[in-house]
Amino acid sequence: MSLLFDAVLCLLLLLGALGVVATGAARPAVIAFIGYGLLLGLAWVRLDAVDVALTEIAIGSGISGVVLLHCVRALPAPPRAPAAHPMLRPLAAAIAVAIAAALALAVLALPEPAPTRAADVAAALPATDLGNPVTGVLLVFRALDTLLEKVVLFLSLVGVWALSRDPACRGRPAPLSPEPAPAPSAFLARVLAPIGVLVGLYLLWAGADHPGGAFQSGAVLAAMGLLLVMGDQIRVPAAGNRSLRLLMLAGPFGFLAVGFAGWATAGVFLGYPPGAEKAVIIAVEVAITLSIAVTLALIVLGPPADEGRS
Amino acid sequence: MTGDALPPPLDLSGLAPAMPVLSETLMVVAIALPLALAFGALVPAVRRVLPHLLVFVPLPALIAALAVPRGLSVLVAPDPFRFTLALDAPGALLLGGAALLWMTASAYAMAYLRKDPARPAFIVWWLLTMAGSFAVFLVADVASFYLAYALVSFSAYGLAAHDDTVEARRAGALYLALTVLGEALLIAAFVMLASGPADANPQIRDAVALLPASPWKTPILLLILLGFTLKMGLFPLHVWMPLAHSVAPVPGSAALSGIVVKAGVIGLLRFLPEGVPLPGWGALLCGAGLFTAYYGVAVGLTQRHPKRALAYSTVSQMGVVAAVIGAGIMNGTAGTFTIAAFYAANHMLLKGAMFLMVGVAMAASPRRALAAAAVAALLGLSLAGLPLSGGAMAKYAIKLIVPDGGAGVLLTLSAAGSTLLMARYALLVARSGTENQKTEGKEMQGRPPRGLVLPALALAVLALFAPFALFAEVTGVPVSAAFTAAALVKGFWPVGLGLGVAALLAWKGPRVPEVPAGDILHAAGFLSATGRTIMEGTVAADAVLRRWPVAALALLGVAVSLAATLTFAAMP
Amino acid sequence: MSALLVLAVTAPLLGLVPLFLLGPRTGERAALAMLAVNLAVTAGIAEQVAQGGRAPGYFVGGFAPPLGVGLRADGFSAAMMLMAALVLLLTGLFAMTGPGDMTRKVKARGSAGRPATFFILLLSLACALNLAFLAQDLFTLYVALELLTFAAVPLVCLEGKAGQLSAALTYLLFALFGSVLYLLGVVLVYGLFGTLDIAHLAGLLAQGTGGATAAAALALMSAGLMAKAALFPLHLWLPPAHSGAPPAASAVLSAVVIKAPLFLLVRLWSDLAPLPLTQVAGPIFAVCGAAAIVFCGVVALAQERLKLLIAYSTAAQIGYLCLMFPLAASDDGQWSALAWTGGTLHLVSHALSKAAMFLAAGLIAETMGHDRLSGLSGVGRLAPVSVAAFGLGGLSLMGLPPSGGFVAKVMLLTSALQQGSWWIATVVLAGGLLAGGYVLRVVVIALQHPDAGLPEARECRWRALIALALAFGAMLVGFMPLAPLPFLDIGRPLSWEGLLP
Amino acid sequence: MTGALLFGLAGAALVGCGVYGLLTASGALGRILGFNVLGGGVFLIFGAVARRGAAAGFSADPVPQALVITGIVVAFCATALAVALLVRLSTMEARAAPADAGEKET
Amino acid sequence: MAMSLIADAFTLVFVAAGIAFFAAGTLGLVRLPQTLSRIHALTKADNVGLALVVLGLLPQAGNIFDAAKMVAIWLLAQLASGAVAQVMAEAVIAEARDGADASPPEESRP
Repeated sequence: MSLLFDAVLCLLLLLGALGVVATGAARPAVIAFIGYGLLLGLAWVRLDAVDVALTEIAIGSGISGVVLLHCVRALPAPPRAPAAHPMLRPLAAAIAVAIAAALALAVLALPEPAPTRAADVAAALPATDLGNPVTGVLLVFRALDTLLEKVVLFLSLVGVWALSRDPACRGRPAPLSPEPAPAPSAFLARVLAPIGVLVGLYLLWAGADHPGGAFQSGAVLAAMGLLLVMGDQIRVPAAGNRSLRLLMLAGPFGFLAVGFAGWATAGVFLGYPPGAEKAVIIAVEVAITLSIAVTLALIVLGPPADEGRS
Repeated sequence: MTGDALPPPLDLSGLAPAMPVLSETLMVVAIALPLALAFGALVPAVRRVLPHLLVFVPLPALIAALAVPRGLSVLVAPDPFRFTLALDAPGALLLGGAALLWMTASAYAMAYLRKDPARPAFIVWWLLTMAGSFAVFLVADVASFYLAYALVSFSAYGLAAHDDTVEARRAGALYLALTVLGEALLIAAFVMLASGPADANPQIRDAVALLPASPWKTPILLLILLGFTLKMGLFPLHVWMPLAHSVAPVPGSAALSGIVVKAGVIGLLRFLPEGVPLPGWGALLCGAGLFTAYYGVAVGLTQRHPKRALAYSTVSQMGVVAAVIGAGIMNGTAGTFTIAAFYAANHMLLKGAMFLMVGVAMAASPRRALAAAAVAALLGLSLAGLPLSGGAMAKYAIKLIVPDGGAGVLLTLSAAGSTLLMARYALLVARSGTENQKTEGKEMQGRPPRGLVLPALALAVLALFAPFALFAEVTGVPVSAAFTAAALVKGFWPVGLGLGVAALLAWKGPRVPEVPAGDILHAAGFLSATGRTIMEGTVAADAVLRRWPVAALALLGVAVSLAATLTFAAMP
Repeated sequence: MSALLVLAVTAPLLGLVPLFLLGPRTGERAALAMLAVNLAVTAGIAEQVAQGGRAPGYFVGGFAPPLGVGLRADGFSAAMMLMAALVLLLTGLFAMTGPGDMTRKVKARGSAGRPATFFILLLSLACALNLAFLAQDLFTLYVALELLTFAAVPLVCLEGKAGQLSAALTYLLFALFGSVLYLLGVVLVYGLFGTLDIAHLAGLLAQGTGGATAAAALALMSAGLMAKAALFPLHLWLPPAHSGAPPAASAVLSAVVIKAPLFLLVRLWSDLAPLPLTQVAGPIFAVCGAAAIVFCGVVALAQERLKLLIAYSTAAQIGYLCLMFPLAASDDGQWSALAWTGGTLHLVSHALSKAAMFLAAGLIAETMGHDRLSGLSGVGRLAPVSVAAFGLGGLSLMGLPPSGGFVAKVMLLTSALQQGSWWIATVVLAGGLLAGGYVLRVVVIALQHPDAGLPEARECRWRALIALALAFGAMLVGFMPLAPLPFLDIGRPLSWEGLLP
Repeated sequence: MTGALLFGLAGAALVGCGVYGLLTASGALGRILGFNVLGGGVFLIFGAVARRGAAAGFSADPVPQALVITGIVVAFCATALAVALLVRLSTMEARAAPADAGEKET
Repeated sequence: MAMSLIADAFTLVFVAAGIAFFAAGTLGLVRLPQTLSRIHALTKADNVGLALVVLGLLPQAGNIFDAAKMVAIWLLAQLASGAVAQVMAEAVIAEARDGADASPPEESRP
């Protein structure tokens, strides 16, 4: 029975993806993409990867959707694109089908006693007294990847800010929508924001033992921030605002500080003090969540507008 | 007959105890002095005093050529680089000749370019070419030879393209293109050569000794011949020489035609095995040399400008040198290289003097130009081998190498040809005095400045009499042997024949149209056309390749083809 | 367990905090200090590798691979890190706002605040490069590649001109396409072997398991890396990106940024893949490399703008390294070691000379106000030191002594001829010819008499001297002996010997 | 045919769609969407691999899941940067070409 | 045993009803001509459908917290769809008004 549900879900996923790829116009493609993202979240739940499902829906289709819709609104009517070579579409379709078929064969040919690291994780997890193995891998076993991934997030914001014509990157980004927010969205912002923040903090706290964690709560908090901005409840924060920048640096450099502290306590970089692992991990997670929330929100808000211009 | 263990002509045995250290430092200073001054030119103070110093810079090289015992070598840099210098007979002859030409041409250049604003730049290129030329004659290991050869070739561009006219830029570009081609050919040959002996940067002598046994003997010899004959200007690789020599200022073309061309000669002398008969290659080189000798004369006769006539004369004379070397290595006769170097040195001095005389004539009134033409004629005849002149000594010496068979006859006949060309050159020099005497704008009505005349005459005297001093030492035969009645007659008939034909042609010869410089280059115009179409095609293909869909398809194509090949390979 | 490896990755990041919080001037000085520290750390690592004679390793967080992530510095990566650190430091000094700069019109063009962003990106580049050279885990290498792309793309469009933005967008999208293919390869490898640590994978692959899927994974990863290294025919983004970027940025992009994917390609095919597979894949890379050398060389000859000419020259010179694959993978030890050393020396000397040429081109363009070749005649008078730096850098590209390029070219030629692959030898020579063509074309134009009147601007002398220093660095590499370098063989073949129980 | 394998095949199909999108998209936005679909497909295959590796009490291998989370965040950063570039480029082109808005936009 | 039977029957009935409402909502979305009526159909039918499904699943929920979470989900869905419906409606009306007085509405993007 569940296989049937999976089959239908896969079919819907495929249709969604084709919808995204095949439509020429930008807006329907983005809307199809958001729908496809939600279906993808469902697929992750079916694959027993609830953390990933949360991340996919919150970041993969949620905030990405906002960014893409913002882009569609900013793009002028696309000029008559020069007609692509007539042979391009059939050739591309042929290559796409060939690659998909080859990959399918490869997936089918994966070795039967599937090689896995689950046993190693199970062996090493109790030492960190974390319940959720994914958080364990993210913050303890492969902590270097997560640390550098935070730097990637930080860099992409620096990249977005570098695009502003205001050289000092101190100004305030342009508001998301030029006209004032309609009343219902202001109402929604006022009502939903506190609940959302609560849900975000819950996700953060539950992350140690159950699905959840820094990324997902950061995304939810960022969404709530954006909702407040779009509902004109709070002003768009200026790029030069000192506390904002400190929050942004808290994630990557807080984690780095803990990593260096690991030398003193656990004798190895990014090692956690034996006995107090959980406390330190939670502290790191809080720092990461704050910086993710701020960075994601600022990325969506875009580069600071020029000083003179509104 | 001759060999390396030759007593140096200038016997400084009096300084016996300091002898090895002195001669080693002499060799190093010969190269280091011009190089240091070239970089010193960056400092304005040095730049001001340089013009007066220029004459004395080649002095250490001259003394080294005369005093340093043959076969002495000095290690300049420690082992991994092994920058070694060594002096042998051919090297010494060419080094001495070059030093003399550099000294006189330097004095001449300073007077010739007195009012030229770009003189400091010319001086820097002049010093770099000088350093490169001394280095190329002295250096003994493969990598350093390549460095010296590159230095002399690329800095000679500065001399050629000094006047910066449109034609000079075109000639300079062609010169650079062919030089880079030559470098590529030679690096391939040197890499194959150097992989013979064990260590990475072997001595040239050891590498060449292993050449006959090396698996790549044919490609090495082919590349070496191509690379060095390109510099010597053998047909069909000579196209750049008439262009470059005619656009360069007079002292520049004297240096180019006299010394830079000899880098190709010393290259052949260093990198061809001596004493090992190479019949096939010898015949090829000799044939090409002879053909070039006649071809140079034929095209030279049609030229209207004395410098271009001299350029073709150099092409022809280098053909003769190549023929001598070819004949020598055909049956591996000993002493070939020293005599070939002797002939080349003689040509160096004579050709340098003749170019300087052209400058003097162009700066003189018609009456004085005739006097200059007389000296030029004398130099020309000496080059052609007129008995009792220095050139005759050289012609006699090469007769010792080339037997009296077919090649010998052709060689002597070429002397007649070059007499004809020299007569034509003298006629052009005489005429050149008249037309552009006004354009020079010299205020002293028609009297060429002393700064030009003195060095030219000094070089002319040297060119005429130096071979006598060196003949005995080079060939081991006493000078008097060349003065026997039979030798005199044998030397005279080609020159006489040449003069007779010249007189006949001058009297009622046909009006032959002038062949443009770089003759077959214009026939090869289609080469540049195809080159341009290839370039446009590539740029268009690049534009297509850089479109997004094409690049994305290319990326997937690469991934798929790589996966396919690896899967078939991985399949047991 | 050498702590220096961790410092190499994390030290540059520490420079970001002052840059981001404090003003641009103090931030700039802190960044330069951090780049100097980075150079010191990489020199320490190189010295440690040389003394110890074996490759120092480090398990981050104390967890040994395959669960944790390991860092390891063998001779090859130590050499590359040293080169990258040197070029980044000198380029940083070049981009510093010098004493007379505030008044110059360059600063006035609204890039006063820009240097802070430039130095943030430069430090992130240093971190990404060191991670790419040290990491032994395929996914950590993916993160390093992404960090590299995210630091490089804003560098291209720092001045915000429309041309630069579209170049940056194309660069970002094509690099992302490449990194997704790389990630697909990593996924298949994990599906097959359950581990991402290169040493373990090498062991498993050597046993011949995996078959077609392993081949497909290696192919996908290689294709991704070739896309990010702009190897022919995937070079669509390189010319506009490298020529459009500001001088210091294009120097760093051309000299070191594209070297990381190339380095990973070499590591993939020398440490990870078994020898028989490498010997099959080697010729394909060699063909792409040869096509790059000839095709991009000819297109470089035809360029009308100086920076585009140098950018195409970069696209061509990348091909040289790919020629090394079949030569270094052959069985006879001596000649493959020579090809290996030749390839590395070419990487190092190309980095130094290309950085010098781009910095010099930047100064020339700034002095003359444009970089159209037709209008640059006689620039040698205005910017003599820049033209000298460009010429010396060009010397190394042409492969004339006494430059690093010459030593590399001789080594590649010797190895190619000894192993009988004549076509690689001819391509190396053709590359030298083409390089000679486009370098001499620029030098000749610069040394001619000026056709039109020259502007009265002068070159910024202390920046030109930095470019000259880089060019001299490329020449110094030329004094390496013409023999295989033992330093580069330390730590090969790859294994965690001694560190792993 | 277990559930994991089914989603693996779906992942392969999504990779195919992503490739088709990247090849045929005319504008940069289409390519960004294609890149995201392609990334989603790759992660889905990784999820299927994780699900197959269920052992030692976990219903799926946690290591690939952690990598996928990092991958999704990196993919988002890429999309955000690409969109910011695209928006800035289009506003500049719109501002640069108001004069000839009438005739065909060059 | 009887309790679970009744609970299952209860769930079956209510979930089926819920799905019927969802089907109606989707049918409305597809068939109705203008955007406004489509929004109307969607918000009304889907909310009731969701309420019925949540109600039907309450007995299946393990403990009280899960049940509370499902009800919270329903409440959030109500809040969100209500607010969003209003915003979209205002946007559609504003677009129609601008379209009417400025110039014939250029084909509004779907």
